[in-house]
Amino acid sequence: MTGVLITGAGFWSPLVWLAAFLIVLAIVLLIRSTGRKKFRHGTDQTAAFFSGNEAPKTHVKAGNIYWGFFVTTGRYYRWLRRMHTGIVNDYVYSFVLIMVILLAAVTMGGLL
Amino acid sequence: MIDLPFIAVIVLIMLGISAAVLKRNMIKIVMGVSISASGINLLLVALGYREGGVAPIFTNAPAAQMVLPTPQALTLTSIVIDLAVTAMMLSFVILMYKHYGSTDSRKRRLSG
Amino acid sequence: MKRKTDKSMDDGMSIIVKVAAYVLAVPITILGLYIILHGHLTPGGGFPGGAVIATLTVLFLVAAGKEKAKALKKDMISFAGGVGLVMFAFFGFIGTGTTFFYNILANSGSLFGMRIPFGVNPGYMWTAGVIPPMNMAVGLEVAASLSLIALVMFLYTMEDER
Amino acid sequence: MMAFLLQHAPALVIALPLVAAFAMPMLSRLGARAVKAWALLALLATESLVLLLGRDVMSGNPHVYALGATIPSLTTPAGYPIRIIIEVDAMSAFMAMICASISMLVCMYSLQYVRKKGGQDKYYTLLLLMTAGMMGLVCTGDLFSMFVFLELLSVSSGALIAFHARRGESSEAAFKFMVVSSIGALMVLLAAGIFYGQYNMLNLAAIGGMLRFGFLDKVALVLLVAAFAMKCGAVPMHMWVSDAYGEAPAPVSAFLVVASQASLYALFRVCFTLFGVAAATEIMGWALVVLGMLTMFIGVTMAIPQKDIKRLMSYHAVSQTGYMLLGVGVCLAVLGNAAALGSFGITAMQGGLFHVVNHAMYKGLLFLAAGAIIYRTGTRDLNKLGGLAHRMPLTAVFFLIGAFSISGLPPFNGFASKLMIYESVFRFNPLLSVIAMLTSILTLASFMKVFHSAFLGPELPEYRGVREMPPAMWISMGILAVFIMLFGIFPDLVVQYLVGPASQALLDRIGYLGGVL
Repeated sequence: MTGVLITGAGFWSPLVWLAAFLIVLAIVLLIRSTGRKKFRHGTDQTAAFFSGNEAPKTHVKAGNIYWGFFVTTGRYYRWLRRMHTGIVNDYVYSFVLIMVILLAAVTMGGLL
Repeated sequence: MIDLPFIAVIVLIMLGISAAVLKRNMIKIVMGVSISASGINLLLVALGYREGGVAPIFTNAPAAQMVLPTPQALTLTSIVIDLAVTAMMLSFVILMYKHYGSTDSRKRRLSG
Repeated sequence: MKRKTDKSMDDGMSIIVKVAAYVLAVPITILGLYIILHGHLTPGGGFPGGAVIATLTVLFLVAAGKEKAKALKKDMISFAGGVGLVMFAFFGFIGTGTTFFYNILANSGSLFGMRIPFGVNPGYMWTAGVIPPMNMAVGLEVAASLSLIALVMFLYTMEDER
Repeated sequence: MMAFLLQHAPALVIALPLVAAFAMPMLSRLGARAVKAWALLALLATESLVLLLGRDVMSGNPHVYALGATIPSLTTPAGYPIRIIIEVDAMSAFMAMICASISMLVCMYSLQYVRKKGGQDKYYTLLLLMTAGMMGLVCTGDLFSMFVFLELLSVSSGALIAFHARRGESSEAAFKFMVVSSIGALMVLLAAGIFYGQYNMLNLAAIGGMLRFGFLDKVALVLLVAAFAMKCGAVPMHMWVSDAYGEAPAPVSAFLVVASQASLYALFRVCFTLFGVAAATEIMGWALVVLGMLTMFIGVTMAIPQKDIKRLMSYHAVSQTGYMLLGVGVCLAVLGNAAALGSFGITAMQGGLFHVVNHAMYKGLLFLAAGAIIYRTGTRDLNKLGGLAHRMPLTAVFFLIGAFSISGLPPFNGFASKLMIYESVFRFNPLLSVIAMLTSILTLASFMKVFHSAFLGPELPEYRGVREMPPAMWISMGILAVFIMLFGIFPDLVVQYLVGPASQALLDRIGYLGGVL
């Protein structure tokens, strides 16, 4: 059947997905259109709620996003930073290391 | 005695790679890569040797079995490529020296 | 990284070195051309011969100094390299009637197309088909490119010290 | 004429970009316009030749071409293969099509992106040389030519990474790239030497036919696998990737992604065709799977905290390579087991190969979008960006398409290939599948960070004068976006006509050997 990709355990049909997406979209638009009457631009309805104060027009910078994630995974990231030194000697060293590990695996694997 | 070139090959390659791993001076790293390349060129030339064979030069050649000139062709190609690579790396070292004022591989700006 | 100006290199080295370099220029050129032209007969060919000719540029740069080196036109050298490469590719393409890189001139009796008599021979120049022209093209290209590399690196490092 | 072109296409697809690059120093005297027209024309011609060749090869008709022989198919005039032999089977054609298409789009994008005075001819020369190197790497049937083209690729991409040489960082990245890639290429040459010493052959098919798999062959296998895994950026040999992709000009980064895919092709070719079942495939397959898992996870976790937009994307390029290694590694691990191979091995490989083409497209689109941001704002620091969607809505849309695709959201193409990998790998080992899904989630999280910090938010005063990108840039990005959508909506056709033959060709070791011998 066209439009169906067999993916090992199941199948994936983008056309069916698109049809479902469009139906859901239509329902959403239908529901949205019923509420349009009460909506007015430029009033408090469109403003962000900020404890009753004027919402500040700021932008969260990239460095502050996912702050909590980095706090919880701090130890992992310190380990990663130690690994990524940026020194060219370490690059060559890791290449040699992988070569040695693979060689050990392949030759020992033959013996087992 | 036939193994002597191959021992030299292994020594040269190890020497070159250990220079690339251990030396902090970037010019010495380039030298290490060049030494490794020379080791591999030596391997290719050594592989081309056949006992009792004649060098594959047609001019003034005695009427005997000639060796196949493939390893020599490979060596020449590899020398040419090595020259290009060395020239490239040295010009990058020159540029980095101009910007950073040092040829130390640990003085880097890209890391993490 | 600013260094003290070293004016002594601007005009090159002493007159003795200059004269020696100019005298050496002739045998170096001849050796290079010999290696290129006999590439199909003796070990050598386009790359070694071109490299020998490129040492001429290096010799000139060292002997004559920075001011004279500026007279060498980078554009012209790179143009010559391009000519060499296109010539090489052309000799590859003319065989395409049969296969790419087919040696169309060999044993044809025309230019470089002499048949080689079997056995011990003193080395016949007009043999080997498209290989000698390809050697010449490669020789031109390598001489030009290596000269360009040496020239650019020389000028760049000299600039650095100003 | 058509038949003539088709017959000589395997040699011409390599020779055409090479000759175009050779002629560039002469053409540069005619000015920048001539240089650009010539480069685009050469790449268009290459692309059409590759498509012509690919259509023929995909219909089950592999091409073998011996350079300099009296007839192109005369590979063994004396009973053993001599001369440089180019062998294009469906896998090679698949990769060649990806390389040619992306190179053409990158060239089109560069027409307006690259503004450096006096460097135009050099830029396009190097771009053409890179294309030639890639074409040679994926089409050759000879271990030594593989080394030569790998070095051609490394040298030209090294020069392109350092194209903006007035920044010290780009020279540094190029230096690191050159050191590691030349050592990797030397290991390939060493392996070629080991094979030549044992079998007196350099042809892949001939070596594959005579393979005894003694100790030296194992050493050669390890050298080749380590070198090509390093060139495609497998963790822990991936550090050069973030430097090189991050510092190169944006179109070059998009092209370097394809260069890594070409190395990946070489890795697969070595594992499946050169060694096949004879090798310790279970161990090698597990090695690839473990490398793939590490690559996936460490790549994506390193990407999240990055503040440089291109460095972030280059860590994602590392992470996505892990999916391909995983899919194909699973297939390699079950290669000796016919039942497992039939039930999920082939699907895993198809997923991996499908991901190759998808990755080349969406990663290209993302890098080009990053290039558009850098082109207009002049900064690549995410902390300084913000509110660009007000001024560059088209870039924002293209970026979102790429971001959704790389995170595997339906109905984009990344979802189809990732689904194939998840479901087939789940039957091999469920844990691997779970980690792969986690990686996808983290990818989405990190791209939402980029989208939020670069495009959303109030308009910043310093970017008030920013305009939408020029036409050549959005046309090339638009083509990529359209193909991403099409591949997402019709994944079954892609798998049937492109990926399926390629995976069949990779598994059909006897067919590859028989093409030459």
